[in-house]
Amino acid sequence: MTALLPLLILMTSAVPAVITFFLAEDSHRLRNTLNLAGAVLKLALIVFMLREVAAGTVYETRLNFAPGLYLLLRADALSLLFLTLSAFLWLLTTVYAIAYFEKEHDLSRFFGFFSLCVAATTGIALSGTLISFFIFYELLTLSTWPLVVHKQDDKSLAAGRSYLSYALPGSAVLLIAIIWLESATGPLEFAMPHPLGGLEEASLRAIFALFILGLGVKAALVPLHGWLPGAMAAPAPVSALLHAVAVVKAGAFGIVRVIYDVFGIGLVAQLGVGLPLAMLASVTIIWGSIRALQQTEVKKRLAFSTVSQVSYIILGAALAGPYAVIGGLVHLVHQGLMKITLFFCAGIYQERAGITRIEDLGGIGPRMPWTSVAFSLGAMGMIGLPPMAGFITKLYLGIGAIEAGAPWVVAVLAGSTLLNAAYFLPLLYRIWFLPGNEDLPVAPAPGLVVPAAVTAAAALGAGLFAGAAMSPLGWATLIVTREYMP
Amino acid sequence: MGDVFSVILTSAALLFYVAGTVGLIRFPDTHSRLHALTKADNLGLGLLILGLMAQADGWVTLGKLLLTWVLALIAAGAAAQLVARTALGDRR
Amino acid sequence: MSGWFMFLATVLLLSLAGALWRVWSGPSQADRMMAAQLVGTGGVGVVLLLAAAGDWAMIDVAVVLALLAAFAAVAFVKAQTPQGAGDPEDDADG
Amino acid sequence: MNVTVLGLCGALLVGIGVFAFLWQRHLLRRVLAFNVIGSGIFLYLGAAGARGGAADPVPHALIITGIVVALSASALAVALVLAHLHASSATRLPEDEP
Amino acid sequence: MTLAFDLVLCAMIVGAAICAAVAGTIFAAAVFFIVYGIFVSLAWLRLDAFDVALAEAAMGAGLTGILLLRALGRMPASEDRPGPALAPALAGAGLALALGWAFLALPESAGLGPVVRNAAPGAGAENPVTAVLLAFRAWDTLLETIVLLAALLGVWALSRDEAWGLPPGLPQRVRPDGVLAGFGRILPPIGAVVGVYLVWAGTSRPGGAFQGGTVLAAVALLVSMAGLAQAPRVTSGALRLVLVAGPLVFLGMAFIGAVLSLWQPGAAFLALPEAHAKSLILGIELMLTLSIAVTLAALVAGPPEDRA
Amino acid sequence: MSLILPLLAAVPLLGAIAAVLAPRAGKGIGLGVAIVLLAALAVLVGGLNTPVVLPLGGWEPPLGIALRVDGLAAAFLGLAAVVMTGVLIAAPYRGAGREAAAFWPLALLLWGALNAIFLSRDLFNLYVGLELLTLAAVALAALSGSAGALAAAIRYMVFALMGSLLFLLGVALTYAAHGALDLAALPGRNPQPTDALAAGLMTAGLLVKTALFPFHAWLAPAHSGAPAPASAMLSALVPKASFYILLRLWFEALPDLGRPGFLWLMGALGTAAILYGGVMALRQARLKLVIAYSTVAQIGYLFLVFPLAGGGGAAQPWAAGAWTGVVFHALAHGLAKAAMFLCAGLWLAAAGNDRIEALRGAARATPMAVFAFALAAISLMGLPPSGGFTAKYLMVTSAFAAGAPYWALGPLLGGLLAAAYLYRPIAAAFAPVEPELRPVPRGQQAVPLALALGAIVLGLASAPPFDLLQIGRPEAAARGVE
Repeated sequence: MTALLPLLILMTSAVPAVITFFLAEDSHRLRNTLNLAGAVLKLALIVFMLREVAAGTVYETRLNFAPGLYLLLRADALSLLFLTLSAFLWLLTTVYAIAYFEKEHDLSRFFGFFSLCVAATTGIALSGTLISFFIFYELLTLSTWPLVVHKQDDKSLAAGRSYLSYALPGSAVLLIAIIWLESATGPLEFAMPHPLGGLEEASLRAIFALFILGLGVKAALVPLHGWLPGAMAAPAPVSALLHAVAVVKAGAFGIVRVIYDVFGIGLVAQLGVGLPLAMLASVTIIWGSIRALQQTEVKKRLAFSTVSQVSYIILGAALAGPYAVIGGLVHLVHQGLMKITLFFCAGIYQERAGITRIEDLGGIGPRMPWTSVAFSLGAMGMIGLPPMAGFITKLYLGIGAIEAGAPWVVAVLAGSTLLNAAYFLPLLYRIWFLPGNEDLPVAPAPGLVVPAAVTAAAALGAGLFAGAAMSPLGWATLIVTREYMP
Repeated sequence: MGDVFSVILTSAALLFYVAGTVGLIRFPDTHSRLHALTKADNLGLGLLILGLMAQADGWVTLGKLLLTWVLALIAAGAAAQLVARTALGDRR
Repeated sequence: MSGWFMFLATVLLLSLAGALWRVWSGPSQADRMMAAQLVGTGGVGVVLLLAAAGDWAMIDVAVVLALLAAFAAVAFVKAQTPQGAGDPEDDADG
Repeated sequence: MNVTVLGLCGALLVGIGVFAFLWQRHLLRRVLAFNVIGSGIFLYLGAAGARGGAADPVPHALIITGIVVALSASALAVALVLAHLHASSATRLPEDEP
Repeated sequence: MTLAFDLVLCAMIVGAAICAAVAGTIFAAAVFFIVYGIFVSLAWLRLDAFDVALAEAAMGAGLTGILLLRALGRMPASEDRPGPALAPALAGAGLALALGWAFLALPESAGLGPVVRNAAPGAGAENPVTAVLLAFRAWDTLLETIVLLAALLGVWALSRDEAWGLPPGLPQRVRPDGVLAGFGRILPPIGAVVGVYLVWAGTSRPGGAFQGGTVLAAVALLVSMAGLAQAPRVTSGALRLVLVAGPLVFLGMAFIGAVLSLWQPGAAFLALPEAHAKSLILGIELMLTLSIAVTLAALVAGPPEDRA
Repeated sequence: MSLILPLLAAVPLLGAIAAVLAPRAGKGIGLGVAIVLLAALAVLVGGLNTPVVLPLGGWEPPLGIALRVDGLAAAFLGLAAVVMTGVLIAAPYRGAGREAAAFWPLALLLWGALNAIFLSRDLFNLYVGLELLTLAAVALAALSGSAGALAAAIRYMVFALMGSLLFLLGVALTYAAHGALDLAALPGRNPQPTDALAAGLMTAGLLVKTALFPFHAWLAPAHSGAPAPASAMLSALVPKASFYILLRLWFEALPDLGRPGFLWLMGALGTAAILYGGVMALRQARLKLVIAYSTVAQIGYLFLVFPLAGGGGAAQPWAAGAWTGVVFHALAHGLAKAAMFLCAGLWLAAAGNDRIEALRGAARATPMAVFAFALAAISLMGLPPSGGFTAKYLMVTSAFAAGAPYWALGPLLGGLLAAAYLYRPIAAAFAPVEPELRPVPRGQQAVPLALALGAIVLGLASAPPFDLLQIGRPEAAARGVE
């Protein structure tokens, strides 16, 4: 069982994906049942695993391809952090997507790739070696493209093209980095400490840079973020998935893995590559916020906000102090919960009220109260208002920065918080306090609103109950105390 | 005895061959060249075969020698006629 | 004796150079083809001489050469008729 | 010595054939050049096999096979050239047309 | 004396080859090629390769010449404008020099002659070349007959759709009492006898299925060119059966060996039982000859055509 | 085993003969041959632990010819069997018309020639096999009878004949120097000064036949001008045969002749082919030309085996995979390329032409074919999880391990180029228009899908083929060509 559980968890999304491809277009019920069942089953397995891993069990599945090339699925605490997030949000996004696409075409294709995308994310979370990580990372790229172009209009096709033209060279660079490193050391497993002494420092720095370059594309580090805003052309559930769970998180998660499980913080400090990365992350945080401020469309503004917010994770990882790491890791979850809420809501505004531009949001609050409350919670979390989840992140990051001897980061955090406020508060003001077009037809949509409400509540809960052992913060602390800073 | 016979006849054959070649080179037009050629050709090969018969190592070889000659005669004769016909119409 | 035959064969072969010259200079296609005929019969002669000088087993080659030399001429003649499928006698007369 | 002459003759034939094959554009002439190269190779091989005094039958068998193969290839090539001529009124490849 | 002969012969061969390569018209080049083939078969005699000389005389000079001449008859006279000469000349000269050097640098003969001669009687053929072709390297020979078949299928595939199902080549028109027809009546019987003789003799003397088959193919072509008999249609089952009979029998015998080998130690794929090897080889050769003759004739005749 | 090897070699030939006799039954005969061969291969691979040698007719080399199956041979036999089975199922020819009467026997002859080459250990026999392959391939390339296809077939033939002659010349020289034609006999020979020339001539001939840049000019027109099932065979299998002989030659027969300069040249030409083929594929407007130029590029990868597995890198423990990686690439490319050409054939039939533009909306009209094409594309790009990725991984790893990371450039850039040129047809298929394609039955789309899945499965389950390839792996593939 311990050897099969990770594979089983992967299969809970991979199998529905494959079956869904072959379903007839109009077999809605079967398709929905299949996907929801997969999501629920997966969540159940993960909950079981969470308890066991907290108790110290390690789950491993190994599949041999060729010498040096094997797939290792391994559930450690960090895996589970990402895994739980993705499984939880997958379930909600599936519910949301089923409601969103009531009368759409090509749904078998959509849900097939959707599940495949989640399978890839699961794989990324569970990967125990660099090559396993890479394989799922590529699978993610490939399964996301059909989702991005799902509408098949010129805009989404252009977005898909831009996505691939960033992602594929990024993966090529990542592959070079992996192979360069492993050609000197042999296959690297995340779990073991590995001496990288076979390589010179200059080579190691170059490899590190290649890793950041390759992973930074998906993590949307400036200046590699160009694909992300365009990908907004995708349907709302896809944007939600892209921004909160799958793609950008995969990049950020990869960077965390590289720093902590491949190089190790000792070596990162010795090579002196942490600081430049922290600075790059800071630049991204500020730049993303500034660009978000300039946007007039809701989804575009959210997209640039993602660029900015994801880099908190990288910043935390790069600072490499206990508090900073906890802050970064917990933000992996927090940002996911908050951002998916925002995108769910933006999707509802667009679908049910036809609103895409910020200036049209006036007065929507009272007319779509549930949605707007959820949206507001998400936005406040992003700004970092206590007691929302975002506040916890920023608190830990700030303490961590000082602890790591980089007080300038506090300034970055403060600046970013101001900018966050600057681009979110006017929205909230418009939603709740400005009068709007009363004639807009507003259709009720429980299938859409419920997931948004749940994620908003979760974001709130993650902040309120941050002290609990199984809260995101508790889990991140567990990771750091157990694995990185024992 | 046979050897002398062979030498004389084969020498004569060579002469005809050479004559045929000279004719082929020197005669002015296609038809006279053809004429010289067939004569020399058939006679040359005929004499040669006759001369070599004395050297044959058995009846089978003798038969094959004769067969060769017959074939050459038929072929050369018919071919020359056909070629001549063609040459009539050949304006190239 | 075989020395004499070799000598004859050599001279005969050498004389065929004249035929080569005719193939080169033409001018008509019939001229070239006739010269090739001469090389054919000359070749048969050379084979026979070689056979006499060495091994009579070679004589089969002479038979085959004689047989096929005629075929080449027929093929040539046919090739001169329209589409290569007529009869030169008809086509030349008419 | 005699064998060497024939062997070198074979080498020369290969050279001449290769020259013609690369130089000529008319497709039938290339078929012809192909045959010259082929027979040059065979002569070369045959002469090499005859150097020990007694002829080696293995090259002879190989050469007979080779001649048949060359004839098959030539026949297909000629048929292709004729079909191409029929379809496009050209005796060369498009890129070689003047 | 023999050296003088060889030198003259080589000069003639090379001369004919050069002329074939550079002749001003394609027709002249084709005639030079026929002449060249005759000279080359003389060279084979000088190398004591009688089987090869027969094959070269029949195929190289004979059938290939007929093939080229027939093709020329179907072509418009076109000017030959070769490409630039320098690079081809350098390539040709370089290759010739390298090969010439290699010939001189070769070690003392390293052939398999003695091995073959020792093993040949056991293989059922006194002619060592036949032993190599039909026993030691029978797989080559089998593939070679298949190559012929492949070429013919390729040629037939080039017919136009409207002409598919007609006999190979163009229908021939011949004046019944003309020279051509007469020619076609006299030569075939002789040719057939020669062809069959070559096959029959092949097991012990120079000759064999390929040489004999080629002669018979030439005979068949002559019959067709002389308009004496109409070739069967390309779709005809009988024609097709004859085409494949040789390879089929060959393969069949081979498989019998393979099946026998399951319980009989000496048997193997492509192995003939030693006791019957000689008669089996002759039988296979006769079937092969038939197929080779028909295939070669059809190859030279070309794809089926209508008069359009 | 003594029955299986002859079966593999001769059953396609028997099938071809049967198809000559009964043209109407061509498809049935072809499928029968496929079943027999797949079964024979299954038995063979199942029982293969060490290389199996069968001297034909009981005559041992050097007198006779021996067939031999090792892991490499089994892998290529398997590739041929799978691709040919797919092609024969997909081929639409019916009746006794010209095309049907030619296609079935020629396709089976092509298969027979491939198997004969993969099994043979004798240089001259390989020559005969190559010629059989060439004639069948040229005839198939000309099958449509259009002026363009005929010109392409002639060009193909001109190159192929030149290649055959060069190869034959090298074989002749080898026999003259050593009195042996058997590959196994050559490593133990007395080195001669002519060996390098002989090897060079054989290599040059095989390069022309494999269409390595700059001998590629014939490939794209011939492969794109043939009917789709024929293109699939021509592109997926035929160049592999001559490459296979190159592998045998350099890694088994003459490993002592390798020189750094030669190895480097092969690698450089391979890299040039990858880049050139990729750029040319990017510039084509017709799908079949894109796929054909992609073959030019993909062939380039194969030649990285020389510097990677042949050079100093072979001494590195991680580089032993280069040889295997290249073979993997050949297999994966074969499957993927066959799938692509079969897809192209479906679309050509459905749209009337093969312009990329005509594919617009195909994702809706022929979803399975588009999916198959995309899967095949993934393998060609070398993205995981696919056979193409496993191959790329092994190659790139050994490039780094050998301290020559520049050889990794070709595979990596080639992958990106492949993504760029294959993106266009896929994006066109997703275009938001009502498709103008005539509907294509699902059954027909299933064949390319199965082949493309094969390319993916080769990556997902690469352990069994990897282990298979280690059976009888030439020593030089681990130790290096000197």
